[in-house]
Amino acid sequence: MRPIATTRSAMGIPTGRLAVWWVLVSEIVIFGGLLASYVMNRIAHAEWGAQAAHTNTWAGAFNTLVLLTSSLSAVFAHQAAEGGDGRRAARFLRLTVLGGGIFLVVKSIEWTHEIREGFVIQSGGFWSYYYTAAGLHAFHVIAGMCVMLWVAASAERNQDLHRVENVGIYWHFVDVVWIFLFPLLYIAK
Amino acid sequence: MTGSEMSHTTAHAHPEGAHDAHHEQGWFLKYFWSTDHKIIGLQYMLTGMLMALVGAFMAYVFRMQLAFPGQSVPGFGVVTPGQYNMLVTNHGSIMIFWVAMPVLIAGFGNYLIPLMIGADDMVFPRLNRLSYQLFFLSVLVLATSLAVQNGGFGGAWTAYPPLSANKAYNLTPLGSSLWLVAVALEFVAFLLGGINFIVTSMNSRAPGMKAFDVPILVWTIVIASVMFMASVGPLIAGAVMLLFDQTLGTSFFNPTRGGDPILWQHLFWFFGHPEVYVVLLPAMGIVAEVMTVFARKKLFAYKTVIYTIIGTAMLSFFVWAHHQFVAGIDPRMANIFTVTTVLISIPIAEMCFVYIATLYGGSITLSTPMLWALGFMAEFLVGGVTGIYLGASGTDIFFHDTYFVIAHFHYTFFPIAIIATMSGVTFWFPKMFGRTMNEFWGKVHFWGTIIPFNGIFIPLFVLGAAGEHRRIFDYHNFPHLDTPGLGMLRMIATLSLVVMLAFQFVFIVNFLVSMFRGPRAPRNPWRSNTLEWTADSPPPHGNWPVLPDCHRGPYEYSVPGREQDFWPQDEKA
Amino acid sequence: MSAHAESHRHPDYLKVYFTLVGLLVVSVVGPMVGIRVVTLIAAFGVALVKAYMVAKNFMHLNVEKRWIHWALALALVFMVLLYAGVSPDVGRDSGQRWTKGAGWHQLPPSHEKAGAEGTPGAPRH
Amino acid sequence: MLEHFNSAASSFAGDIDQLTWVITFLVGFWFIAAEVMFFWLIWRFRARDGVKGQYVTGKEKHLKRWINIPHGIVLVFDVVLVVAAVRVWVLVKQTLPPADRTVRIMSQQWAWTFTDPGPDGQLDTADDIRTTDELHMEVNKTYHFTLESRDVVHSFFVPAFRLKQDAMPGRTYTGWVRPTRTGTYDIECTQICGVGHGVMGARLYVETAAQHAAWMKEHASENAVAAADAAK
Repeated sequence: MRPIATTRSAMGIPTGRLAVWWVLVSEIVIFGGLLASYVMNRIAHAEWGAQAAHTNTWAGAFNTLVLLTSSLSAVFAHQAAEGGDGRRAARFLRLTVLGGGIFLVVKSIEWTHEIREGFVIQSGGFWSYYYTAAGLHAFHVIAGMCVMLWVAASAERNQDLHRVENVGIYWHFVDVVWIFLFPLLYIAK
Repeated sequence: MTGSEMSHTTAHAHPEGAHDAHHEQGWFLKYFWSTDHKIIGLQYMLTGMLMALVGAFMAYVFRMQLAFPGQSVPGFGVVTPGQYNMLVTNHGSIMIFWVAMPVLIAGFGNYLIPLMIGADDMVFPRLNRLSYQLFFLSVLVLATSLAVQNGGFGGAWTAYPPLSANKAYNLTPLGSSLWLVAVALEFVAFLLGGINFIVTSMNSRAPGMKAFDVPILVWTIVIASVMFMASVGPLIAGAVMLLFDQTLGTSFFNPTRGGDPILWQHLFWFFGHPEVYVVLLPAMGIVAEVMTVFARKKLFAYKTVIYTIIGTAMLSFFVWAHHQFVAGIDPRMANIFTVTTVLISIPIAEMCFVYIATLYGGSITLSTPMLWALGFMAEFLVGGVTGIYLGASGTDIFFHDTYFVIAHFHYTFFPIAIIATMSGVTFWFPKMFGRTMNEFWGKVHFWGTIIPFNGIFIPLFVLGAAGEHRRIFDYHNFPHLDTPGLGMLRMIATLSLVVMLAFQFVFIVNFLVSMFRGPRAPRNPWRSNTLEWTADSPPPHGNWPVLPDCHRGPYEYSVPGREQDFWPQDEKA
Repeated sequence: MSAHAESHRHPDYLKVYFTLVGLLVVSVVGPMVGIRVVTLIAAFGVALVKAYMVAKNFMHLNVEKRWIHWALALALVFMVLLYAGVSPDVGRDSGQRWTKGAGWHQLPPSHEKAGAEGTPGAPRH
Repeated sequence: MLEHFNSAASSFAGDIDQLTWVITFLVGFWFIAAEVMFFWLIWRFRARDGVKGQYVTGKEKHLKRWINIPHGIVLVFDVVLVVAAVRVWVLVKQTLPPADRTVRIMSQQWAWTFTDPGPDGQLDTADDIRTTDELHMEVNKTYHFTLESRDVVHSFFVPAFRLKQDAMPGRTYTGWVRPTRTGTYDIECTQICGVGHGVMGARLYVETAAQHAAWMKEHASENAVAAADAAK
């Protein structure tokens, strides 16, 4: 169903996985640019610490736990796909999507509280970065969930099982970004 | 899955009739919904060339305004200051983002990479189609941005905040946001395309094609894509931040509320400088292909060229702040960036020397593509050496943001986006359309472009040295610049531009007539080595009935002891 | 289709996971001590360790081709470079022959007037 | 080159002009050498009947020399260039000789406001002289200037001084200049700043001590009248 070009592997890495690594290179510099800007601003603005104190560390920590857990189920999906068990892989992928869903729900509750307290994106430098960075991350979570549902649908029919690993790598990256966002936005006060 | 992909797989089993099945699909599906890399490449190329006409028209309007200030410009009318700013802004954005990028990287890259490495298509054909569709969408958004209320964005292609961020300052609330969205969409399109180029070139090379058997053009497009990918990220983040500043009222770049406008400048130029090399490298690649063919010469020191390309690519990430020497950055940083900027002359000079050395011992035919390639070298050298005045911090104090800068970067960008592109178009035209372009009119077009080109930009060097600053719609307010002598120079530049634009119609007519009426082209009209010339002209869907193998490097011309002076890569030893 | 010579080398994912959760607890509890150095190490040092563990075990970088590491590392190096080049201007209040004005250290939100000078939407005179 | 169009009216203008010449000689040498070599090769190795191209890989020592030696020389030229450029940069942008007077330059869409300290030489006193789009300086006095912007990025460019500095909103920049030649010169805003960018010019008057004193006296009386009005 696809060109011969796609099946070649001159570099010794399957085409899909190679592409995911390059996607991650581009993602590193997108998040890198945003976070580098945030960090240099944060260091220069001692007064942002008082603003950061209004964030909910427990919600952030819980979300970290949720994402770590969803990453775990993503590797289980990969393991199942490697064993050729597409149905099992699809189940684990959907579990991962569920994790992403919980993450987003917690995030929206958290944001609702903050907005009610008057901390909106216009409320100053810290909040601008807070909502933008977390929002960009959440956008990646949503994108990952959509792709994962699509991959799960084909994995269930035991098709394109290699995609399970590829989407997993992307998901772990989203997890890693959150691992850095959590201390940057919630802990450093 | 589209029909094209279905028919395509069967094409491999290779009954001849399989290709015919492909032609039965509708005209729309074939040309607008195709996943074939050749169609997508041509889509990119033709869209880019049409945008070049738009950008050229804008240049015509504002040059006319400069030569004859306040008078009605034929075909446009009287230019207001706001329109003038809009025109220069969009001329710059269009020529870089919607002409140089799509034609050089996406156009030639899509068309040639699979053919040059002996593959039947890109590795992700549907991603490729999505890339073009996003690009096309960005064109539509850009066009919309010019048509909305209060007019298009006029804050220069660099879009420095607070001017770009605050509608109270730029007076174009819709235009500036739409412009930014268009640029961001274009970035995403090229990220998708870039991933495709990189992975295809890495993984899908013909059996036997080692890394150092890959044509220089493929190398340059891949390295350019990697550079684009590695540099554009911070600007994508910056574009989101600027968009929020514009529309939501955040304070990323707002100096009155804890932001810093200089952050945008850094994010922009961290991308903006590598971007110069992103478009330069594919141009150098095209020139390498054309020069070796028409000099019947092996490329002088192939590996050195690769290393200088990589060296240039790496170094170009270390020089960005030379665009900001006088922008309010810490003056101590300027010294570091002066050193790195001057250092970049090392790989670039080496690259130019190697290209010139390639001519040594050749048997040079001055066909139209070769004239363009040699024209590129001759003119690009001017752009290269004048860059030193700007990279050296001491003289940049004077030259920054004068017409000297404009002349300098047009001596680099024009050779890149027009001269090298023309070299490529005339060279690969027989492959793309199966017909040959007219040589005589090709040469008329060459001389009719290259002579007025110098007529436009040499006066601008002089104007820059006189202290004429950029983006001014009328110099009446500056007595030292409002002299008859400088006015005459402006007029010479404008008239040269009009002459040059007139000669482009020669190309358009030659292109269209040759496309439908030109003499049929054989498979390998230039007796070239690289794999694309072993496919039919134009190549069918799937490119080859049986994909070729590779047995040697791409530049084995005039090998002693062989009757023919070329040695195709797929020919068995 | 993915060629998996490494499939027999799956690490014990549960062990990795519980280590990660343990580290998460450290990074939440550490800052509660209130010592600046401890906070920084607990927050960012631990984040580095966590990211390393995820990349190594979950993304399987430990068995991936060497040059993939270099490509990812290069992207990170460019970000360090960006930081190094930009922070002397953005990350400081003043430098050689320049200082930032009062707007740089903005007031908390409650002190801000709506439509203050310079905010979008402010009427221009 | 620059002195042909704009008189060198500041103490460092000569240094920048000189640096321009140095660069012109250094890069001009390479430019001419490369172009001559290039066109000579095209002519020398034009296609002729019965003459095949040569097979040269670029690894031959005697040919590689032609690349490597020039390349080494480029490196030497680069060092000269960096040293010369940084020397001028340090002089103009990094040193700060003691000032005789300090003026304040405020930019906004689309005008320049200059504040001269007046007879007492102190800024922010009652005798400050504020002028719009008109800067008066006394020749052979070292001036410090502070540069600010009210709204967007502007750029303060005096071609005759060879001096340019962007005015960033939210920042105050301090620079120096020592006018050395009397006359009237252009001040340009070189950073696009909106619709009125093209009209954002100002005039610079470099005056002798006597002229400058007369100008100051005239404005000091204006100030006195204004102060008296305010008192009423």
